[in-house]
Amino acid sequence: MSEQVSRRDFLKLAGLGAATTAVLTGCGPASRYVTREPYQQMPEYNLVGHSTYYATTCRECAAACGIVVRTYQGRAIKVEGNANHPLNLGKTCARGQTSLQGLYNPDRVTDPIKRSVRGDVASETMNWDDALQVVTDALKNHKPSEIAFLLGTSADHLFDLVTDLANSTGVNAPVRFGALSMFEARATLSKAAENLFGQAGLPWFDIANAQAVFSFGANFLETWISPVSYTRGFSNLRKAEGLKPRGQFVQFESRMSATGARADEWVPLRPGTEALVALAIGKLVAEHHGMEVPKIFSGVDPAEVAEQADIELEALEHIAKMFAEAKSIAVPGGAALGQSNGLAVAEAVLALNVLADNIGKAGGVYLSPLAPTETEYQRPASIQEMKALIEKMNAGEIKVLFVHGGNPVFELPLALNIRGALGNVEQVISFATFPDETALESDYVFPDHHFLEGWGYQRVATGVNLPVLSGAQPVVSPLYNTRSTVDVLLTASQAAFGNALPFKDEVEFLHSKVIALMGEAGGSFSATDEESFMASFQQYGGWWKKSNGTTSASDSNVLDKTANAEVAEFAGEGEFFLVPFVSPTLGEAGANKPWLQELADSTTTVMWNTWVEMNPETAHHQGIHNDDLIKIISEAGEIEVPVYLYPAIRPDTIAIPFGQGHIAYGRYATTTDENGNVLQRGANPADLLSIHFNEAGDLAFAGMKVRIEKTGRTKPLSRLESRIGVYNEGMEGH
Amino acid sequence: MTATAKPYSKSAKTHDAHHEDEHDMKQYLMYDPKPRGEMNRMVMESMTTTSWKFWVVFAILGVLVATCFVYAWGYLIAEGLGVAGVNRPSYWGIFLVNTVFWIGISHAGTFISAILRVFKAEFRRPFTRAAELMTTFGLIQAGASIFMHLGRVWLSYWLLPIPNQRMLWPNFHSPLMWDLLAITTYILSSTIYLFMPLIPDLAMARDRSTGWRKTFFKILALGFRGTEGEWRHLTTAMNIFAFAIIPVMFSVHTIVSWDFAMAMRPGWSSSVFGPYFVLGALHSGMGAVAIVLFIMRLTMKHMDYFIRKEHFDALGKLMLIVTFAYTYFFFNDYILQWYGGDKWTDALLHWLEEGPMSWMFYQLILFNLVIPAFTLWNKKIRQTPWLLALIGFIINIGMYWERYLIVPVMLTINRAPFTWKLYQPNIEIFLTIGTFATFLFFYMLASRLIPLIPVWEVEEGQMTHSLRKVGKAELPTISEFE
Amino acid sequence: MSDTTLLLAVFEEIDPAANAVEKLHEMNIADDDINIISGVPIAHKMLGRPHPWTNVSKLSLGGAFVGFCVGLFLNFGTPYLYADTVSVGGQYVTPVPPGLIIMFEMTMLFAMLSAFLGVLLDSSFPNYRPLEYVAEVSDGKIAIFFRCPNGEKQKICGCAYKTRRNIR
Amino acid sequence: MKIDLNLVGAKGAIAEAAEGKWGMTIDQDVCTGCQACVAACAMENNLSFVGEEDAGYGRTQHWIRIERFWEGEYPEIKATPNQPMLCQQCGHAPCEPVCPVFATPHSDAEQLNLQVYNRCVGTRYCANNCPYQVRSFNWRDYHIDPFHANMVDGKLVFALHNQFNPDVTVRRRGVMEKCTFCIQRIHKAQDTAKAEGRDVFDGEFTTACAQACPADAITFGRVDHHESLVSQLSHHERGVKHLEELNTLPRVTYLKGA
Repeated sequence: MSEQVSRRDFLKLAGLGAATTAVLTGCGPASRYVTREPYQQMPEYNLVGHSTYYATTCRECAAACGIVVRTYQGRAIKVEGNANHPLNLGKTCARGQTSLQGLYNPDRVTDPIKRSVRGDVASETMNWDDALQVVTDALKNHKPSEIAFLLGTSADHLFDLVTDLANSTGVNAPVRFGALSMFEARATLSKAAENLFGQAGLPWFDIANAQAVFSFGANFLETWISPVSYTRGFSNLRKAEGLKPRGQFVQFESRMSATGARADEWVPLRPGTEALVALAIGKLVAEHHGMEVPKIFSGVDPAEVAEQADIELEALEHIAKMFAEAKSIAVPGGAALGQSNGLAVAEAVLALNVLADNIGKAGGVYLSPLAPTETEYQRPASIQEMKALIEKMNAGEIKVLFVHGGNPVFELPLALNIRGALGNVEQVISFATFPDETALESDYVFPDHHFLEGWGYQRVATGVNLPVLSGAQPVVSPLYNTRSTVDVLLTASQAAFGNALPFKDEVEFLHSKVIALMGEAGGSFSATDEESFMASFQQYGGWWKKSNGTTSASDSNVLDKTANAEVAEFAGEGEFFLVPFVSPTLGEAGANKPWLQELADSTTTVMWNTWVEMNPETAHHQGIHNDDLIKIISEAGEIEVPVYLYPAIRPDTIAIPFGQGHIAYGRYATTTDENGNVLQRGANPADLLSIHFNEAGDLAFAGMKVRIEKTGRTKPLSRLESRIGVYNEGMEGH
Repeated sequence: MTATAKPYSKSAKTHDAHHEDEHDMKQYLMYDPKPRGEMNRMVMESMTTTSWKFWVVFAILGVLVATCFVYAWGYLIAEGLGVAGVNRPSYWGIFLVNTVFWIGISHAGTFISAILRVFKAEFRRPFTRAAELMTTFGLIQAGASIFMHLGRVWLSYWLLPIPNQRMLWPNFHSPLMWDLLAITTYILSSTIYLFMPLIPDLAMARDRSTGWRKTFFKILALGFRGTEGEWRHLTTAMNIFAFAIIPVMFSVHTIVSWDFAMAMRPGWSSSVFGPYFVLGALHSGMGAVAIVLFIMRLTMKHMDYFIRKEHFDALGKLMLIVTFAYTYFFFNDYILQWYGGDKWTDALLHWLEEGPMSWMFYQLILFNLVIPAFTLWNKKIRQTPWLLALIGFIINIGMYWERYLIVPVMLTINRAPFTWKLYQPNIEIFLTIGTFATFLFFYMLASRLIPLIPVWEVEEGQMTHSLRKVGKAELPTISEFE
Repeated sequence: MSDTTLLLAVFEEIDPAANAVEKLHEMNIADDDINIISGVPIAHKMLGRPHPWTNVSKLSLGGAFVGFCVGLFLNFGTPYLYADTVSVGGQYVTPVPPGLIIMFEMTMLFAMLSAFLGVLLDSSFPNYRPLEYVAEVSDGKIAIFFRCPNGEKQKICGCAYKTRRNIR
Repeated sequence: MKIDLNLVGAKGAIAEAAEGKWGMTIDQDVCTGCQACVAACAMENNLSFVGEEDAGYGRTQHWIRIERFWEGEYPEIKATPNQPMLCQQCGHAPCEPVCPVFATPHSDAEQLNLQVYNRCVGTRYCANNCPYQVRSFNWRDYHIDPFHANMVDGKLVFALHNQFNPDVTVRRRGVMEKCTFCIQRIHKAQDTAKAEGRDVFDGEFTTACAQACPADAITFGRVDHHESLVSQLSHHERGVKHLEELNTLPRVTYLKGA
């Protein structure tokens, strides 16, 4: 332990050097970019001109990929995948790569600040002693039941700390939320697994070893649950090796996602019919095998389903034949679950896997193993649970709200009006690293370190059939006057509640949690003393079991259940189904990383903005052209978005990516007019979402119908692609 | 001189009146001689008589030069090419359009003075200087446009054929390097070629002016007197230049075309580009000469004596010939691309004919081929100065469109259709206005500072003319002194 | 020089000037002592004068040769001035076809530059010292300067049509 | 100096050994278009982002871009396989001879197209002549735009500059740039191997894009070592060179089809 603390100290020293010498000089040659590090401030084992690599865990989403950060003279230079890490095997996604632009983002909150008027950008800087006093007072002067914590989906060690705090002092148990978990409908998936297999948790789909993948809306190559791991699985699915043929991939969805774009068969079914289609396929497969149609599939008529789903019966039969003849796996996810019958969809699709007899088998569905230190799968809150929290806030039952890791003001549907609910909370304290919308609505912002500056661990919820606890450590010393939220809470809670959490600091807390694994057998490394164990934990970037830790589910009765064979209900009036989806490049919180903004969207190649995808035929009938700004009106709200004529979307559907539409969150997430006023960049489809839930309590975000209005204005979208070369614009005769 | 020939020299006036049609005579400068002293006076007056209108135009141009040329260029250098409209794939934009355009304009001067000199075309005499001035000033604009185009213009000396600090020489594989050498050769030789025939006229002006003008002319005249030796050296050198500058002229525009034709691109990679560009240059250059002559005649004193219908007529004929030749090469280039059937060239033709810039393509055909071909055959039109200038103007618009189509519009189409983007000019518009303003500014300045009519050449021409009686008619004959 | 006088005769027309030159020849005044100044290039034959000598062509030819060598050096010499040659696009280090262009341009440039240099050298330009000259020549008149022994001045003047003044 | 007559010639170019040294294969069948390679390249090579307006106008500084087209009409529409397009490091690079100042010569040692930033004067001829259109030009001083800076004690502080890779030059306005096959990594690996008295072994290092690619679509290595993975993949029956008919001898092999 002392070893790590001392290293942290000299990292701090190095960081001081970085902060003081990073000031750039005026004009001159290119060498002006090189800032130098004084030799005497280098860590003792650093060699000038040589890079040092630190293993840690990416927190850009909750997947918990292991990364190795190359540092050079006290600066983080490059993120690489941790090749040892079983989840991502050395690979990273674009969001992980650009996490450095979060670390070095010019819009970070550099000091603790106090805001006299919520929502006002103006604030005054505080020192940490006063800040700690504020937190202490907040904990001390309120009843524990009036204190609530709203946490993000990452930083599991903080979640554990607050859970411990809740257990020992009686403050409300922490609520976790992230837009990704909303759009992934994790609660639905977990509930379906519980209903069918008797165990809650995220199933893991071993697509790599399957021969045919049938995905019902799961955007597993983009942001879905663990995209890097699933992309590797997809890659292995596609690679023909020896006797293994190239695997087939069928995607059912109403709007071609980046995942669907890679499918061999892309089936644009009418939204809301996913469950029926899955059941019909089940029935056809059973008939193909000449077996008795299981009860769960017996309630549907494939011909009727084909008509309801707006697809050809032959196509359905063809797909069923594919399913029957190969080692198949069916994956539910994404917009298919975010509908009124989302749970039915998930159950029907999982039942297909039971029919394919692949549960717990290679190329099939596993129940994800519990991560080390975990006793049950702790899923993020569903929107129904968030609504309950907001109602508590509105009722004045919550006097102090601590917010960390998420940006609920931006991410939650506007219809939930969390901004108004915050108004009913006496004191809102944010630990945000960036000045996001939630921090703007807080009385205090006590900035946490960026994750590359802080300690921690992250549990791998799914993505690999091993239990993995991914370790995090600082790769650079903190750049600014920030402080770890764990340390803040430890100090304040000790002042407020005595020795409720008896830890000296964050590192000691981590130690207490991680060291429990030392005795476990089959670990990725072993050590005889605690210090070596902790050192290895940091060095390897975590601890995991070496052998398969999946639990085999019981699937005996699944096929005998009765399925809810109905089309989903859609809320609101209008001619278009609305499909909101998470931007594959930005994710939920990437909008403030300029390079993520400049990455071309995988399907539309749009950069830096929000668009609405519309079928060109529909648009032609409505007299709508590319870049026309249209108003989308739902029963909950309206937004204005420029049009992208997208050839691969149903004519009765429009789709909008989530990720833009910030009014705060830094200069790259917003725009400015010529007078320097901050304006919204793009639009936020969460503003359109009305509050309807599926049976699992997840928001039916894809269960809405909307109408559109032309505004007569245009907003040119920045695309990487050529409209001339890709869509033959201006060359109609060609 | 034959016995039947009557010399048309100064004394001719005193001869018994010929019963020639006076009106017809007025068409021909050579048959309407004035004493040299009178011509000198007229030329000097045209140079020194300046109306307030001139100064108004001059001041406006000066403001344009200061803002659209000097300031805009400074801004471009300070900010980088981002303020221009260039992008991927149109890495080259209007700056190179302007370069090609101005080099094209510059060709007329050389063509008129060198080729017509070699072939002893008499009508050239009064306007060779005006055309040569266009060459020099046009080349200045062309050179400036190249430098505007460079990403790091402050390092442009790295292009010179001298080694850098690390003894690295430039790359002579590069068409741009050939271009640099060719344009350098051309700009130096055409400036000297402008200057050498100017020396006797400068000496004339020196003898007829006072004050700062006298000093100015004295310095520029280099001490020329007109001795037999001086004339001999001068005319020898001028003959050498006349012959040498013709291949240089052809090489320059051919090499300019090779900047494009050497590239591995659809539309550009064409073996006919060399002559096509040369003819295009002459096409726009002739048009520009017509405009300049019209303006000179309109605005400058006594110019209606020197520049007459015969000159417009002859120029019109030349323009007609060039039109046909240009049409031939245009069609040649087009059908080659059209027939080839290459995927990318096909796409390019579709882009030109149906894309957003297709109006330019059709205007090109109308302005460069149709209008001149259907008007210039008419003698009345040719002899009407403002009409000829108008046709010259239309041709120049058409030729500008041609270069615009070749550079940024053709650059849109390449072998990577994912990158096709349309080019939209930005600061280039101002800088284009700036180059035109600078050209006119220089020209107006020159019209006040140097004799725009080569008086000695006109006199030489008049001396060589005579009328020869054939039957009842008297026909003009021409002989050269040499 | 003191025993000679410089005389000037100015003529409006070529024919009288030619006659005057003929008369001077008859008076044994050598061509070298006659200097004719005119406003247009009058061919030597018209006045019965010997062919004037000029170096311009020769200099130009020499310049052309120098230019050719410069072109040769630029294309075929400079790439070998480094220890390692710089290769581009798989082309020869010293390719012939582009070399022809370089050599052509350099030849023409140097030929023309030296022709101009020849004019300057042969005519001693620029030269701002006062020399025998009358401004009328640029009005188209023909001036004949000639040098004669002091004693024959009167005789010549008597023969000449007109005498304006002598210089010096 | 002795003039090697083999270097003087009037006939066509000398064919470089068709294989080259370093090469890459990209399996288009598994590329998901996730943009991780683009982001990794940007982070490794100090690429500048250009902002919304310039990006839409065709001024992005991507050294690698992922191209996709469409086939068919709805509902039988398919996105074509993603085609990551980057500098092909041609053996006969059309970009090389046209540069008047030797700013983009061919490396005989590594058989790569070099881009010498500090020699470049910005004629942009190379970019015009690149059939793959993979060169990007620094239209502005994007990196030192004051928009990215914060005013600290009266000085502009660019926090993002802390992330610059010290092994790669930061380019300023007026300079052409392009993919270098991460030549800084090549040199580092070679230096390490040389210090240890051995050869660089296959897979010892790779380019930033290949390293990040979650689908493992990109493979990099020595194409002239026949036992190397990239060499074997590039001789795969699915291997296709882009615009091969131009005789540019590209070093990137695309694995097409399935």
